[in-house]
Amino acid sequence: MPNFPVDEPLLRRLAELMNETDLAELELTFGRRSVRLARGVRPSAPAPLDPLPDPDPVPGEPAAPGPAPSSPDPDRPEEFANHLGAVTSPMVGTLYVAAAQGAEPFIKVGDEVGEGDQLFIIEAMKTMNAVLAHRGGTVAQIFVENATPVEFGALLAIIE
Amino acid sequence: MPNFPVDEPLLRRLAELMNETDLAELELTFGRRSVRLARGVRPSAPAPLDPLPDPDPVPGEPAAPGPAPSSPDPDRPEEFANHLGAVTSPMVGTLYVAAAQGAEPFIKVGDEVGEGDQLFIIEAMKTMNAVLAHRGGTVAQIFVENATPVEFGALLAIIE
Amino acid sequence: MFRKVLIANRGEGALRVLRACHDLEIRTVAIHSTADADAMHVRLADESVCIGPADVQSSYLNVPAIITAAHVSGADALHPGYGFLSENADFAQIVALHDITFIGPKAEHISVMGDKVEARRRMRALGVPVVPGAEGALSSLEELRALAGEIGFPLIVKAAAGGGGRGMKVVETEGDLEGAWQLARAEALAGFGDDTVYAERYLATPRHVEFQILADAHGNVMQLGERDCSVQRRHQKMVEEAPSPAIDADARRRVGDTIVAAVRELGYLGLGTVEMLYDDGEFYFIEMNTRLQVEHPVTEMVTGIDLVCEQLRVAAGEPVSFAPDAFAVTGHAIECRITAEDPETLTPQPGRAEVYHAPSGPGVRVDSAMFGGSEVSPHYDSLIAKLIVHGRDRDEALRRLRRALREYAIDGLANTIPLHQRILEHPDFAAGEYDVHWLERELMGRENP
Amino acid sequence: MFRKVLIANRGEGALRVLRACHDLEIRTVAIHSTADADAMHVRLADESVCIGPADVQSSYLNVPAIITAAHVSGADALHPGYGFLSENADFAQIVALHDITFIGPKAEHISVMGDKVEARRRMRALGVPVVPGAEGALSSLEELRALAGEIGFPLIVKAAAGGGGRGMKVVETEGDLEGAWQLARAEALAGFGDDTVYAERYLATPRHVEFQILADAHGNVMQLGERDCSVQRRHQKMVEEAPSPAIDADARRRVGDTIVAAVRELGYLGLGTVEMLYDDGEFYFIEMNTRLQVEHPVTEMVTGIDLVCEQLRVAAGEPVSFAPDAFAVTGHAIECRITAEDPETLTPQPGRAEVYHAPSGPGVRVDSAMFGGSEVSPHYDSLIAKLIVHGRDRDEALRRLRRALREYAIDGLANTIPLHQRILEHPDFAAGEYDVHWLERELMGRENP
Repeated sequence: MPNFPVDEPLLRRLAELMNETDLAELELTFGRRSVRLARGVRPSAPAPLDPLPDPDPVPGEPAAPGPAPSSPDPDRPEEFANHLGAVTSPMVGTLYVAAAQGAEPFIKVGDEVGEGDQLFIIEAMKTMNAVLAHRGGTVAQIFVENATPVEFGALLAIIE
Repeated sequence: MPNFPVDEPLLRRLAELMNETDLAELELTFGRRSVRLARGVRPSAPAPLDPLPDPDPVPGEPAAPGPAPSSPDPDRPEEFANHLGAVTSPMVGTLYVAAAQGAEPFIKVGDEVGEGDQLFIIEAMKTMNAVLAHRGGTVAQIFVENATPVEFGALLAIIE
Repeated sequence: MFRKVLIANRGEGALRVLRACHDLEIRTVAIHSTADADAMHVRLADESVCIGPADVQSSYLNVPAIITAAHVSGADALHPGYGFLSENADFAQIVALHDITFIGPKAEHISVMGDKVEARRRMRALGVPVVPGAEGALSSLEELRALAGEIGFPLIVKAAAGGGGRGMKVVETEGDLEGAWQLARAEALAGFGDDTVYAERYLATPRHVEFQILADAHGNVMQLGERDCSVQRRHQKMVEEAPSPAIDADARRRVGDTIVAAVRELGYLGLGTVEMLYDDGEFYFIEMNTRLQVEHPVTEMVTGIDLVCEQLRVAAGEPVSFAPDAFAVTGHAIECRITAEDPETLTPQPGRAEVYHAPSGPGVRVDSAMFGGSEVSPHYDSLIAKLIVHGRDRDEALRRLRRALREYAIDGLANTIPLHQRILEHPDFAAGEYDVHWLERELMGRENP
Repeated sequence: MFRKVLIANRGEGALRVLRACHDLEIRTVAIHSTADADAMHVRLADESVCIGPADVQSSYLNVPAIITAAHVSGADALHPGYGFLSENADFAQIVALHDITFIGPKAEHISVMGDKVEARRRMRALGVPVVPGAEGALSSLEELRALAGEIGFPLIVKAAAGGGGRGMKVVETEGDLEGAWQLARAEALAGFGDDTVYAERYLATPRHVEFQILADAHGNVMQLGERDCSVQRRHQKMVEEAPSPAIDADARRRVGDTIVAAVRELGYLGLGTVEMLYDDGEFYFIEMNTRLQVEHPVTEMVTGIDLVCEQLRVAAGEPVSFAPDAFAVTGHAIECRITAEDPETLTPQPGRAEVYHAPSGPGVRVDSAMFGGSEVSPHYDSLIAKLIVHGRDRDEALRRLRRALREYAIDGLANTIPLHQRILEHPDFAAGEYDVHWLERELMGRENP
């Protein structure tokens, strides 16, 4: 599997270690992998805890020292997988964006949706399964097209 | 995907070492692995460099926690391998501590030696090879016994 | 031949099927749970589909998800591997209903052989010797008492739907009958949702000897020799070998012919294994497994036949790739199942293999999905690898196996290699003198079940 | 049999010998440089001795250190593996002088066969056909001209002490003779410290076919079939197979009998390989290698004989473990040498294998010292693994090999698997139609040497 193996617990552990030991920077390289973490340096001892470095850095790139990306790249849906507003597929199947061929899609980008609103249909074993919004908000991104297969856990949309 | 093989105890040890010695940055490279640590710089005088802890920890064993070994364990001669005063075997062979059976050993712990003084004999292929002191100082430790085999690179003694 | 096979399994079993498919230039689809996203079977397949979360009910046993994965990937056949859904007749039927070829026997044979009482009845009717006992399920304690009068003690009460030792009770005397009856039924109900039990004569020191069956749709029905799987703990096989050190050419041919005749009469198709107990010169049918067997490699090593490729050929309607009378058993093969378990207590110990180096060299084969840095997950079974050796004779195989066990480097993961080494070093094993209770009696410090 | 063998080698070659020793319950001593302290051959040996720093002159070619290591460890025999000191007659003699058995042929045979001119003379005298050419070293350009008048063009000028393609010049016309003479001698001097050259007829599209010899001290002298090693680049073998797809049973027996008679007459002991060119139905002796050959596993796969175990038996004065007339070649085997080299340019690319998963399954063997996280060091050769497959016929072997190459997972290390895949997919290779120039001509975009 070619994706970047981001180990969030590890990053958290390293960040904690840096706080405990009062390190400002930490950089590790193992062959082609590397990770670099930096904390804001405090001039003296007990300081309030800094925000953790980006706990889920951009896949495909070494962990960025800066803040978490606030404007994610729409071509890289995997960046959103742990986003609070991520809608993921509850099953493997064929996804439909509308109730019938030619009908209006349930949602489009910019729509306001309420918790429990229908977003998609997934067909599996000849049964049609509704995918509902797990929270209300604005549809920020849709990552799937009509009548295409989706895996379990696939990212379908973002509700912000 | 194998995890990033982070040796947390080692990082803690290095961080502690940096704090104790008030280092601002520390960078180590072992082949394709490297680690770099930086601390927020404090307004204090630079301290002398301690000898590094074992810079090439045994793979498969976690690095020992705790501070850098300032009083090395005599049962772990490998801890001294990179000590500046380490006398290592230049060849595989049988080591003798004296010029002849029953004679006085060339050195014993506490002796003062000068650079070029004879410390041991190593027999290989029926030839007798002298092991000489690479620097002057006090014999702090002797790790080998008479008439025993030694490998290339084996730690024989420490001159401090 | 098939164009694309979905492999409804994981781990080394999935890899085994994948290898056969790729040997025959068939494309493969792996399915996996979220926990197996980085597993070797996923990496090596042509395509993969994530079908559910880590727990097996939601993924590897999730029939709708598996069928849907086959559909969305366009697979024209499905191989169930072993374990999971491989002996589920309903699943085989559902697969077929979706116009996907189920690579395995006909659903009716999975169904018949899945019912241990019915299997015994059918095989007996077909002339295969069975352990003296109840012809069918026992409906009352009185029936059990009557049977005990016929066949005597010791006898064993077993769950009809059972397997793996659960729901089995040995009864030594008349006085223990009632307790055993109640306990066996309760365990059967708890374990399999069905309290049907039957009973038969209990053989004290039998060997487990099983025959590999292969039948195609062109009239070829054959047995490819036997495997001796008597080294067991709690009915879990630990070491298997072929040929059995205990039976001779005459006994082998005699029972083999009987089995082939029965399987032919049954109209069986594909791979199957007829498990027998061998005691005091006699064979007794126990059950028939209607799938590829975990220990199939020992048969492959002594015959040179790739059983999974043959299984694919048969399922595609082709004849087997060799003349049934041209195959020969050459040399001797032994397999050790190495698991991530404490070698003393056999409790599973999931974890990560920091360093992993499998043995190799002449006559050594390792079937495994492990690699350095990979994990044995607590969600699934604890098999690390099957280590199989082949030698010109049993002595050469034993030497190679001892060497290979010693050569296995697995750092960071408790495993059963030390137990296998104790088995291999034991003079009884070296002499080939062991029965199904031997391991527990001699090495595990545990009384007979 | 020996009590303890020192293995004077590293990497997969050392592992191969270690496996044979452990199969025969002989203790092993590994030697290693400081760069190899964590290598698998060190880990798996019973004992190990660090003999020097990384560079080979100070470690694996350091004769005093190796002899001393054998002494301090109490080894009673020494196996040189292949490469390093395995064909050094002086080393063999020094080992013997220290009362340690050198596991290899007599020093006199290493010496004779190490001199290519003398080897050719001896074999010709023993009735083995050689390529028409100079009977001995050429002392002047005039001698070369006279020889050219006899054998015609094209001809090839070669270093007597040579090997691996260095010091070899093909001459197409009279006018190129003088330039080739000078260049060949200069390269011979630079490469081997000896400017002695000889010349012979140049065969344009020969195959490299070599015969495996095994002789014991009990009068058994045999050849265990041939290997076709024609897929070469710059005289480095890339793929080897047994049997050769180009020769028939009659040709095989005829030349085999001639070779056995010659080797018997020579009084040769142990393993050896007689390398021949095969062109237009005729065999011509090239050289004899007086050691275990890198590609020996293909012979092991088709004969079921462990060649290294036999080598140990012979060196210990025992007879071979099988009746010379009872062995048979069964099926077909092919080996790919996978190296850490750029698959286009074949320049070495040392590095670390972050993930390493070798193929397995029926008929697949991998000889390698690699594991996940281990390194290919710039100090030593770039061999990652030898992948060997066996099938019931050449087609089955080819399918398994294609599958196994695809299944190999090596992350972080450039390697030659893509080149091997191109070889395997080429219709000429599939048809068995290739000669020693085929690889460079068809796949490497390079003219003949």
